[in-house]
Amino acid sequence: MQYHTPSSFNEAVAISNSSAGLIKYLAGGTDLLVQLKIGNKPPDHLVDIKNIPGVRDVILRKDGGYTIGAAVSGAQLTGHKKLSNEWPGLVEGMELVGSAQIQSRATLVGNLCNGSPAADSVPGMIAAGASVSVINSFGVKDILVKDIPTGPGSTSLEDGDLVTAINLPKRNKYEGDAYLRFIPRTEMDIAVVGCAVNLSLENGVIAAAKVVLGAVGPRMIIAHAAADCLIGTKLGENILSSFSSECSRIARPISDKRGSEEFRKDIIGVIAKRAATKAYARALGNN
Amino acid sequence: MNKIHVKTNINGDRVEFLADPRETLLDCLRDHIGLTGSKEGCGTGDCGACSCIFDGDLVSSCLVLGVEAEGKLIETIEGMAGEDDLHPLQKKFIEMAALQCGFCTPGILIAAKALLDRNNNPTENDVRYWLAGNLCRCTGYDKIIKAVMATAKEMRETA
Amino acid sequence: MAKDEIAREFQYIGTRPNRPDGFDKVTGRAKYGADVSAVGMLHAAVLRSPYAHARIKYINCEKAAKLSGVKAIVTRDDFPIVKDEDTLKLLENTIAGDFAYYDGHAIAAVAATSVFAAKEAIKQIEVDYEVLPHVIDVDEAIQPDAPVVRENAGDFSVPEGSSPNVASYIEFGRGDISSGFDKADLVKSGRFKTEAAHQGYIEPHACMAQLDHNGQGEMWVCTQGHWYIRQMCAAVLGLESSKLCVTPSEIGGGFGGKTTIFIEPLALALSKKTGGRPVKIVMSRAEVLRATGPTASASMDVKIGMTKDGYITSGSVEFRMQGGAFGGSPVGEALQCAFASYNMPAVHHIGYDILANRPRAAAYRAPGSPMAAYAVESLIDEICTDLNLDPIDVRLKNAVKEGDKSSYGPKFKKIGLIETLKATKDHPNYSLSLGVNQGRGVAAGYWMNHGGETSVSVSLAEDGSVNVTVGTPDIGGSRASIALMTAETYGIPYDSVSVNIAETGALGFNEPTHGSRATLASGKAVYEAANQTISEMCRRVARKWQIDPDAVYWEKGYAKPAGPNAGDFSPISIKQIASEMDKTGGPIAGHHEASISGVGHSFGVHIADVEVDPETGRVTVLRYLVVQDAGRAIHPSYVEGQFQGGAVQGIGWALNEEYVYGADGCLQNAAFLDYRIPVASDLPNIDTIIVEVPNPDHPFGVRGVGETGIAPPLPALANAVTAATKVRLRSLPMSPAKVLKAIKTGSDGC
Amino acid sequence: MAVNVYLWTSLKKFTNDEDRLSIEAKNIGELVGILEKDFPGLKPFIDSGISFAVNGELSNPNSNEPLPDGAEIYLMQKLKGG
Repeated sequence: MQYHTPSSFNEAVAISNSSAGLIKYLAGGTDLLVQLKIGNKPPDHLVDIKNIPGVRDVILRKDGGYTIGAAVSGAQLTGHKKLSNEWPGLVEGMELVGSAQIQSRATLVGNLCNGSPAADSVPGMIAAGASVSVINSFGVKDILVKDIPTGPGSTSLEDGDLVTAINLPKRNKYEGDAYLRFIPRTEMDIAVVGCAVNLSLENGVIAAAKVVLGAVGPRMIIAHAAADCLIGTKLGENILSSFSSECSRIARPISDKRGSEEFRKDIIGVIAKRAATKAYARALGNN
Repeated sequence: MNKIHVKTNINGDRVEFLADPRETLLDCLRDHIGLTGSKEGCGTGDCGACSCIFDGDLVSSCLVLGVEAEGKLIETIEGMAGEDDLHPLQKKFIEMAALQCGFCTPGILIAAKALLDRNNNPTENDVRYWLAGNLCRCTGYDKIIKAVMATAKEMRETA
Repeated sequence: MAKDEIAREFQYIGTRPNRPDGFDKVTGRAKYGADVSAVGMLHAAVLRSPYAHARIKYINCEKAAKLSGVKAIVTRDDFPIVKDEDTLKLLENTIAGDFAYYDGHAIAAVAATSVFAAKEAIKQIEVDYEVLPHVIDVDEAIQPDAPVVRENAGDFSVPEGSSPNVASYIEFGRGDISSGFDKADLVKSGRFKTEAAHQGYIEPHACMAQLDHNGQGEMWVCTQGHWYIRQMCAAVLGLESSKLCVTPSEIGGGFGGKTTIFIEPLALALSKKTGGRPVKIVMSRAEVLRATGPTASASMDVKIGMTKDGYITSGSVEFRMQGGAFGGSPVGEALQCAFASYNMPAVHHIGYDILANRPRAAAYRAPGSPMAAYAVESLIDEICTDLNLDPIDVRLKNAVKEGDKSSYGPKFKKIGLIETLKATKDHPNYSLSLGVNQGRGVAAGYWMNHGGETSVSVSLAEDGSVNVTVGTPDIGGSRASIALMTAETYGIPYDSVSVNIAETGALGFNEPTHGSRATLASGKAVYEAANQTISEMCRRVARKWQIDPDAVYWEKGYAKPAGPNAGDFSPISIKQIASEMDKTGGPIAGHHEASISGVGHSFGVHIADVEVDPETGRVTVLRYLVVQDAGRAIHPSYVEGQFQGGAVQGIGWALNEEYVYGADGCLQNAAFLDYRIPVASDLPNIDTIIVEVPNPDHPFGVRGVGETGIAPPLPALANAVTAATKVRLRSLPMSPAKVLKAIKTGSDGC
Repeated sequence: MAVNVYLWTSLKKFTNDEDRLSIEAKNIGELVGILEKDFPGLKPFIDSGISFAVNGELSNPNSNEPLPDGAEIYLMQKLKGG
């Protein structure tokens, strides 16, 4: 394994182009190093992008949205007061990844590129309508986060693609998001199910809703039909109940060591209901 | 595998070592520098026994590569005590019997110090969640949490 | 002597001084198993079976041997042929012979110049496996069509016609159980199941070993008992014990799991093959979970009869426990603990030790007792609920006391169950009101404790300070408790005592720090050894004063004349005696060797308050109280620590810890990520009450305290969850999925 | 000097269905010898490691401590601790 520390994205892409064998980019490393530890074959070339200027910056763009550098850690996001106020659901999704130790290193981009259907930060990014900036030898491109995961451990990114940043749209008044997951302990587990909800209100009525379910399918599920249950409502008890059932119906979980299909289908509805309630309260409060 | 010459700073000392790029920072601390106070309980970031401060951030040193240490400031358990005296957390852990086997203790002390450096007035819940990444199998955490809370109080009072 | 000592006021015992090894352990200086290296040291890795059960047709190491840096490879062929059955089981578990019996079973080991080279080499070893049918579940293992784990594995105790997977059988009891059940107003029965749980020590097994061609060797190892390691390594390698010097490192937790061998003989065999180079083996966490011993899984039938005013009339149990591929589940211990808290006119026990394709069970804190407590205390709780009786009152009515025959036969001496129950009832936690979805559970637990083979020495330094040398590794503060007892015996300051844990050559055989024995047994032996030196000091002073040795007595660090008749002499301090010892007869030292008896049984009672999320089945522990009889708390902080640690291990076992096997018989959760031991944020404070009913057979009244605390949490939490949800789960762990299903369907989880 | 020896139930098949024996023995060592001689079926159990509880106190099989008259002796499986 050869270790590289490029000082620009172009240099990183050039290294990747000129090197033979398996190439991996290193930001937080909290998934990659675990893979190495459990005996997976190390990459031939490891390209550490943390020396590239700007990769650890959170930038408030002129259009009111955010650009979050590829190596921005979870702890940095949590520490960013304005971002946390505007996108609490997205931030709390990232914050749920691992321990305080992991938070110092783990990144949104890493969590996304790892391709796990149970990744805690990804439902929130999809619900937010986030995109990623990608650079490769052909140039730069923008891809919606929702289009990145393709299945367990796989993404639509191609060899040589390097994600440089996450882009969040502008946050408006009376919008709010939330992410909740279910784990057996209080910390340190992988989500058994997870759900992000992002709502826009008009006069207290839900005008737009995005609902993304995690860990209940081979990739994140965008639950359009469940979101439709919420639109035009103020989230009463009956609405939540039908929303909850709809989420359970949409979920396509498998049974594995972390939970059975039956259990996941049961509790995704519960978690979704609670996430919607939280997102709604936040949207109301965001005036 | 070609080794890489890494120049870094550990507990205030300039340190150089040759690292196989596959080696973790934990491997390098223990095997190349001889600092065995950081422990490997899992190697996968689940137990916190290898906790170190890496450029001001609390990390699991098993999830950092040794070669990433180039030019960084690293603090380990071996650097926690002052020249004349233990750190207040170290003293309080001994006084309040917050360790049994002692294997998780270095990691917990480093993590607790990182917390108190940020927040000198944490709630018990803050401490319990901050230390959730540090497994202890002996104590049931009770005395650890109490020792951290007592140290925070004492440090606030003497500050 | 003993009883007078118990009655007296103590100067040091019962205080909470800083532990002697505290400084080393908070500064990172303490050396654990993986913390040493040696010049020329090689690193080893172990190849493990990827199958739950397979015939090993051949192993080809040629490719691996040719790799750069590889210095030695060992397989079973490198070990001697062993006849003795127990030794053979140890060896088979250390390294597979013709069969791999479980996922993770060691097949070969490689020593190389780096960890990377060793790991690469084990990938290059070619093994031809013929995969065989496997069995994992304890009840399935005794079905008529179950795969046979090992042929002819049953011992002489197994009744004819039993399943070939029954390794041993035991039955005992007394009284007429059926007429006992006839006298009951309510008889209930139920089947309860528990999953295997791992000790979960944070320090993986590690050792560094060196062995030359003459069979002379040494080893540094994290273990609870280095004489056990020496004995077992010598047996499986055909070495002479005394030629192997085993030094214990500091130990990062054991809980019973570090009382046997795993990697140690491999390191020695590899070293021998390299001409005696030191070889270090450090297990990964995955190896620890796959290949070291968890405790048994259990399936248990219980039947109990009670009168409507709360007296138990009869009880019977049949326990089936799976202890891995070589047997050795703690079913006998479980049976002894099952009804030990109760004075019952009729009781009957049956136990089966059952084989399955799982790692060989090792001891885990009060082996067997937690499962037994889960089954019996859960059923008692059900009966209390049905009869509308207070669970502590019922236990008080039936509690054993001094002179009662235990459920397994022998009479109890002075014990403290009644005092423990009363203290529990008086604690405010028992009467706090609970909210919606909340429930309270109470349960008792027992461990008989163990004394065991013990050898210690004590020596006086020239300045009057004292060195104590013991053979029980300090796993949770025993240096402090032993120093306190030594200080008390001499009447010298705690800080003047140093406690050293010696290697195997320095003392006679010592059993490990197990069975709750370190403070109890080493303490008792140190008391004896210290008194030898006190007698010697009195003799020397008597000679100086030219009076009879009997006319000199020892008090608080001084030799004094026994009374006016002895003469008018100024007391002489230990310091002065020590400073003159070179002129009065040479070194002053004492030693004591014994199989320690008089262990004093320890009972505990716990109260758990929980809240259950009715929509997800998640259980949150709101409050937790441990009450236990310590006999005498030498260092109360570390006694509390034992109570709290045991309770939290029990909480983990009850709620989320379990071995998850795939259909292929392979362990799926071999990491702390998915083998879910409790984290700090899962728990409330663990409140404790130390009850002190001194053990009359210990000079300071000590009872072992380490183990009992893990037994009550399983039933206490089960009873609390039932109180919160009104449904009874009969299988552990009470993971959210199981609890939710029980709430929704009334299923008992079995 | 008769002592009362209590056996666990599954040993009864080797002792003519008796789970309580009255035996003349001065110490445990002698008792073991008598048990092995009179009831050969017990030998493998004794050889595999067994404890003797004498009036509630564990004793080892080779002990030559004198047994009190009428002592209550339970044969017990050898225990392991954690």
